[in-house]
Amino acid sequence: MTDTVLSIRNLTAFYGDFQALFGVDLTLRRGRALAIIGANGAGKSTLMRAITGILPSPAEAITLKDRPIGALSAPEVLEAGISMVPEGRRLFPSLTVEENILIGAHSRIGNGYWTLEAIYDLFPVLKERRHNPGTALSGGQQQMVAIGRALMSNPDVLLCDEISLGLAPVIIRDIYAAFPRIRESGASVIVVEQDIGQALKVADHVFCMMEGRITLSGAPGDLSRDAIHDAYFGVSA
Amino acid sequence: MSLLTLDRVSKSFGALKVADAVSFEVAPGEALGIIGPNGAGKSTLFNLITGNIAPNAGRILFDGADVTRKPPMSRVAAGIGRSFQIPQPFSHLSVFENLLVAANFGGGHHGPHAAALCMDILERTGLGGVADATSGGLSLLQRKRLELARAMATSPKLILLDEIAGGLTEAECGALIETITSIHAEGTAIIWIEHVLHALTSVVERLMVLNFGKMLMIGEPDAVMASPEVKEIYLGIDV
Amino acid sequence: KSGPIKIGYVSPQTGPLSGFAAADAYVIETFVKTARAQGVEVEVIVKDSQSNPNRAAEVARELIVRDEVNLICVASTPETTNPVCTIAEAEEVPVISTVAPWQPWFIGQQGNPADPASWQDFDYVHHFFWGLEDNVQVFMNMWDMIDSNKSVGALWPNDGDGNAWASDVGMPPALAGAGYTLTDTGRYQNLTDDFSAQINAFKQNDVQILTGIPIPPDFTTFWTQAKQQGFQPKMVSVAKALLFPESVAALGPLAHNLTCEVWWSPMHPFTSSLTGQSCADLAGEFEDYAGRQWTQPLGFIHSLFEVAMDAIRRADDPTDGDEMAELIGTTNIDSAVGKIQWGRDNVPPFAKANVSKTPLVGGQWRMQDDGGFDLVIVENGLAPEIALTGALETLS
Amino acid sequence: MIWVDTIVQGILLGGLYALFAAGLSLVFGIMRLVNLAHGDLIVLAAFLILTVVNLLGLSPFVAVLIAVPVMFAIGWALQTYVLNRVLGDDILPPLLVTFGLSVVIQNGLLEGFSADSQKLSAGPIEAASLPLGPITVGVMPLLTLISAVVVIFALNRLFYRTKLGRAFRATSDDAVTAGLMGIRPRNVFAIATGIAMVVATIAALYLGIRANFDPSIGPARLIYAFEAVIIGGLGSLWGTLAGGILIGVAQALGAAVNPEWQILAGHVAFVLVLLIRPRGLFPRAND
Amino acid sequence: MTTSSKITLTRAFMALVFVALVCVPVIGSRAMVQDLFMVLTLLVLALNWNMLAGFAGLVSVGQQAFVGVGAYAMFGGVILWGWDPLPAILLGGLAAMLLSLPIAFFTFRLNGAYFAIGTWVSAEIVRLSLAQWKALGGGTGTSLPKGTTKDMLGVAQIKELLGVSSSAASDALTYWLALALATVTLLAGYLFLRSRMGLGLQAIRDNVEAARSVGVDPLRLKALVFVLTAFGTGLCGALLFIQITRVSPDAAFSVVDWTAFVIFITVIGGIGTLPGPVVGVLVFYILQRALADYGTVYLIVLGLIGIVIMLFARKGLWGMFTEKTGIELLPLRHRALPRSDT
Ligand SMILES: Nc1ncnc2c1ncn2[C@@H]1O[C@H](COP(=O)(O)OP(=O)(O)OP(=O)(O)O)[C@@H](O)[C@H]1O
Ligand SMILES: Nc1ncnc2c1ncn2[C@@H]1O[C@H](COP(=O)(O)OP(=O)(O)OP(=O)(O)O)[C@@H](O)[C@H]1O
Ligand SMILES: [Mg+2]
Ligand SMILES: [Mg+2]
Repeated sequence: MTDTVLSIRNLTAFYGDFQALFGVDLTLRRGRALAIIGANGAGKSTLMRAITGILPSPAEAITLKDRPIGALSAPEVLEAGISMVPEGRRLFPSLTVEENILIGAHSRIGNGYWTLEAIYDLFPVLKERRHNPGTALSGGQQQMVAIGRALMSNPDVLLCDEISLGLAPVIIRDIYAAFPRIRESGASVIVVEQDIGQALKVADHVFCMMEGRITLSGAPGDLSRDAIHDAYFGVSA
Repeated sequence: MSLLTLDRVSKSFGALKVADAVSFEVAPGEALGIIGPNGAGKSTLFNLITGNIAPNAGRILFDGADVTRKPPMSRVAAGIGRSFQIPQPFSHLSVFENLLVAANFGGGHHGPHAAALCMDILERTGLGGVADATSGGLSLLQRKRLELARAMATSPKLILLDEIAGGLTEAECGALIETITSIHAEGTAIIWIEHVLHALTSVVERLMVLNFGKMLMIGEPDAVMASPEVKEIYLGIDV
Repeated sequence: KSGPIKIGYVSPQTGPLSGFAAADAYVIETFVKTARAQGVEVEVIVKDSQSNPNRAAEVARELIVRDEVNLICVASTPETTNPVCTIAEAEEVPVISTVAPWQPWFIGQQGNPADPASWQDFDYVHHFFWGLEDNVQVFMNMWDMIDSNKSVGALWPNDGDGNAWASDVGMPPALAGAGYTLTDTGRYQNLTDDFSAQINAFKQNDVQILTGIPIPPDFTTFWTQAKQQGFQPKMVSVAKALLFPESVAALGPLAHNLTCEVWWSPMHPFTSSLTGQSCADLAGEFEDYAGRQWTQPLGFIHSLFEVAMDAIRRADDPTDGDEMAELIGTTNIDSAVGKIQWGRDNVPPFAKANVSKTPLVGGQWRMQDDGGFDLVIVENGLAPEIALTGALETLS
Repeated sequence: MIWVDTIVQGILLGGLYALFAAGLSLVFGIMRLVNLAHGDLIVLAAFLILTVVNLLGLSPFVAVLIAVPVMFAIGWALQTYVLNRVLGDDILPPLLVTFGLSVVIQNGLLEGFSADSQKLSAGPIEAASLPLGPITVGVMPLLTLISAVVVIFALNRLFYRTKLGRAFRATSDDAVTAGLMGIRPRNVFAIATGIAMVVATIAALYLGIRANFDPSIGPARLIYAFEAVIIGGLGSLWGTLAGGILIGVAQALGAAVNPEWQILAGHVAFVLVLLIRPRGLFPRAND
Repeated sequence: MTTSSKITLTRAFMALVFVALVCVPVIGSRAMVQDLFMVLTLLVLALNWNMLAGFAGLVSVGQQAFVGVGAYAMFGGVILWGWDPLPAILLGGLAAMLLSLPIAFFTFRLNGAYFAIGTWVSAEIVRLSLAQWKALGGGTGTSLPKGTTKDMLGVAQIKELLGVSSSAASDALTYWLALALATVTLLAGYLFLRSRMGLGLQAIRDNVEAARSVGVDPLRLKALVFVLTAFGTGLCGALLFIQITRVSPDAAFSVVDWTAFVIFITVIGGIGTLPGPVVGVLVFYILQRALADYGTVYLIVLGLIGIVIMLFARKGLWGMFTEKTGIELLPLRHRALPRSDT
């Protein structure tokens, strides 16, 4: 079990009275990429929020390298080694591009593989725009900033929530082109995608969610389009 | 004469163009479906029509009047009802009260008549059993039904539905289609954004495809669905 | 005589005006002790107006309705005396009032202050203190002693005191009569942060004498700004702001040789009708008791109870409000603040039934070598019986 | 010449208001917290300086160095133990808590120091002045304005040039996402309030030297500070300075016409600016 | 016990309390009448502020503007135009309502905390302006002419009826007016919140965007509440100052007396609950009685209680009570109709 980085057991999550996750189980192994797919409102982002500590979860439900982290707050989870590219990018409008990237290393620099220079190397276009406000960039460039920002803490686990949302196919291709290097740096990755084709391309393993539950999982090659469709909508087309 | 007319309506958020000179018309009593990839600007289009956000350019006409600069309240009064993609119930009010607000203010109904109307809608949308429950505690499915019911309670001439069929079982989906069909049959015009295509195509008469804020095409559902372009950009299937 | 007599006492013991009430505890304690020793059972119910007129009205009602007091003594500023007197008059309860110039007290309680024809006198409330005309006279006497161009600048705020000073019963007519020219820029609000407008006007009109009745923080602001902006009058005579040693000390060296009105001091040659103490003894005993310097209200608050005691002694039934009110009106005693007698002719006819005037002199603050301040009496034109303790000096 | 003098005096007065407002602006900009107790905290700081002056016989300019860390600690503790608990979408709890705090501080000071007027004595410099062409300008008011500019400049440096400032801005933009970066919003807020109290202490120094103070004068000063912050635009520190100066000049001009209108003129200027620009002169783009 | 019998019981209880209160001047002492007058007027102010801040989300710290203008208009009516105080009270209410229009026009452009400051500044402007009204004494203020309250409409009749002094009769009259005002304010508040307007307000409180999308106009609704509460507050201010008999800008526009206390009352009792102000005013009264002689300590205690309530029990004492017991005295709920089918 030593190569298990992140393990989730029977995770539940609530927004007030409203239960959004019903007992999710999931295991991520070192150096792997895992994709989570599902329809709108399936609970994918909620799962990400629970992992990163934005939403409270039971202490033992989430373990990172055998350490229970369910009860930790968001900053503590980051320091433990999980960072996230949040849904909708969420750059800080008052910060420049460079500051947005630098703030990723505010309280953790991990093994130091990713530095400002390394990020500029990965996404050269950002270097030209580094003094612009983060929000003045195109959607794709903003997404690069968000990824760079998350990498700056050199996490063990990188969570990406719908990073292709609203981006043109060519840009999506550019962004996903960075993934091999990210995995090379030692980070394991979880990507959340609605774009099934994209998800199947990058991941070693796919989980499908519906209404707060995992309804299907397996290696991309083993999953038929129909099975995915069923898991997605709960009905056969 | 058309009920709703959009005339080269544009909207950007900073550098991001989410509506790019969109023009189309909806006839009274017509049902129009909208599809498009995530982030294409579908919900934004609804916000423009309802007045929750103001366009940067273009005109919106409803029922013969220019409503481009009108606030949402007066558009509701004129007959535009909507549901939100992410349900936004008045969470401290009961389900019944949620509808009552809409009937009182948006529909202009009062007294026992308003209450009776709300009860009727609750029955039709399958929420009769939870009428007195606090809406904050509803399940996702019930919240989506509440969105539909609340929009109906404003007695709209045009009702805007944003992804209300996502995540339903086959039976639930069938019931929903039945409700929407009945609304349609009463002469209410419908614009429906939906990813569950079979549900959508069983109701709408025309289908519109949106991509990067631009209207890609509009027409017969079957014809639209058959287009290879749609297959590629929307379904993500290489053809 | 019948059982314990209940006296209500109202003053601003907390809040911005609390400086006036510093001697309250001492005075009341000695009064009750002395009265008892003289065989009169009194009970004093003390209420705090919190420096708030609304609260003063409320506690007056409480004293009358709940505690059913036979007599009310009230002291210190129109903000406290007026609400209490207005209510007591309506409720027909006798009041002895002091420490507020009589014009804001009397005229301020009239429904229409602007229309003298409508003024009415009172049946139950009596006030003793000096009037604006006395203060004006004392100040002008001091100014007459120095060599100046007779150009006076005024700092009168838009509050009870300022409006009274600026009115027709206040300083302007007196100044005109005595050949002084006045620069009055208008009624500013209390707690103003900048007095450049006034300073500019004063400089422009070559003002050599400054007067006014500002609150202490405003005078500090004004006076430092005046120094900074090069306004150098020969004489500064301000009322209210320089009353208490604390506010003078707060000014530091800038307060040297400022002049003010003096209503009472240990140097006054009077004796208490209650305890037989001289003013110096009274002040000395207070300083021992409280561990702080004497203040001017001490004498007057003491005298409130002198008047009360005198009326009680004379009354058949001190609990009969009507009788007490009438008896107070016929008071004639030599008190620690001088003669107190209503109905004298040194007050205009409309007010003389309710107002008795006490003497007023002029003083100047002198900085001592140790940095402390002494109040020196430099003018006694209205009350020659009060001896001078120094000669007037001009600033700079 | 009178008009030039009036405007110059108004600008100097504006410096005082800006100094009152700078701490408020910082806290307002970072956590949308309206601190109704800010005026009373300034008065508290003034009493603290006074106590140090009296106990150790120091000049107020030295005593302030001792008061600064104490006030920082008070601000830090206040935020950590009280204010952090009430921050949120609902503006009512923080308003009411700081309102309660204002009443508590004011009356606590009354209990402790009585209502007597106090003043900090800075010696001869208080009355000193500089001739500037045709007008004379007080040294202390000039120092106040310069301090306001320096404080605002320093806060701006801190805000835009340091790691801490980056964290301030990020937290203010989006506290949840800042948490994902390892920033602890509550800590950031506590430090911000601490710094605001440091600025309040500097304001207290000048307030105490300029005029008498007593426990009850906080709110009267606070209202001008709020006006400066709001006119300047949420979170804009230079805007706050501009706002303070605008109020100061409006008051001076009003007074020059008639002292009755002095304070009214400041308030009216505030209303007029907001009628024309409801979000202030220099609003941040994303509010 | 069924819901309807519970409601009948509470209604009967409230009617009983009301009747008892009406009888106070007849059977109680004058002290009691005056104390209750204070309690009732503070209650009126608190009910109005609660409606604003608790239900309409308009956190005003400038309510003293309406108290003060009500008082000044009443004094103007009596002193300058020779009106009887009773119609002059009405004038006070109307003047406050009139004043609320420009204040709303200005402050409604500001959101959230800005709004609070805006109302405060507005009140200051009104205070400073009225301090220039020389006919009513300017900054000095003025008193009601001697005897005004004794000659008030109705005092003579009450005097005869109860066989008391004219001061006691005028106390009784103002007390009954305060009782009527408090009762009407409470009832009107209840009916308003039960009406479609109240429903709209609650919808706005939950979600403004959604409320607009079902046709609720937040601005109009809030403006309506603002103007109506200004009317109530102005009436109350006029009534209060008949009893105080003396008006000055600082007293009439006292932020501590007419807004701070009122805020504490509402917060302690339970902001955003209908019975909250009633509970709060009783607690406030008891505290004031118990601590009045300690001067500032009383204010410190009040401030601390307010802070503690906001930190640990946002819905105040009444909120805590309903949470523990589930009892709702004045339910605002709209029940669904019984289902007709099956
Ligand atoms: N802040 C919130 N408060 C209440 N409910 C929420 C909140 N955020 C999300 N939800 C609800 O939780 C459910 C799961 O939402 P989540 O955002 O996790 O879905 P998702 O799978 O990420 O969908 P999408 O593809 O739209 O991003 C949805 O029903 C949503 O309405
Ligand atoms: N208020 C806003 N400010 C900035 N950007 C916005 C705002 N609202 C929407 N967007 C952006 O506009 C784009 C279009 O959003 P919209 O919600 O209209 O998409 P959609 O077609 O409804 O997508 P989906 O199918 O996921 O619901 C997205 O990129 C979104 O991030
Ligand atoms: Mg999501
Ligand atoms: Mg959408």
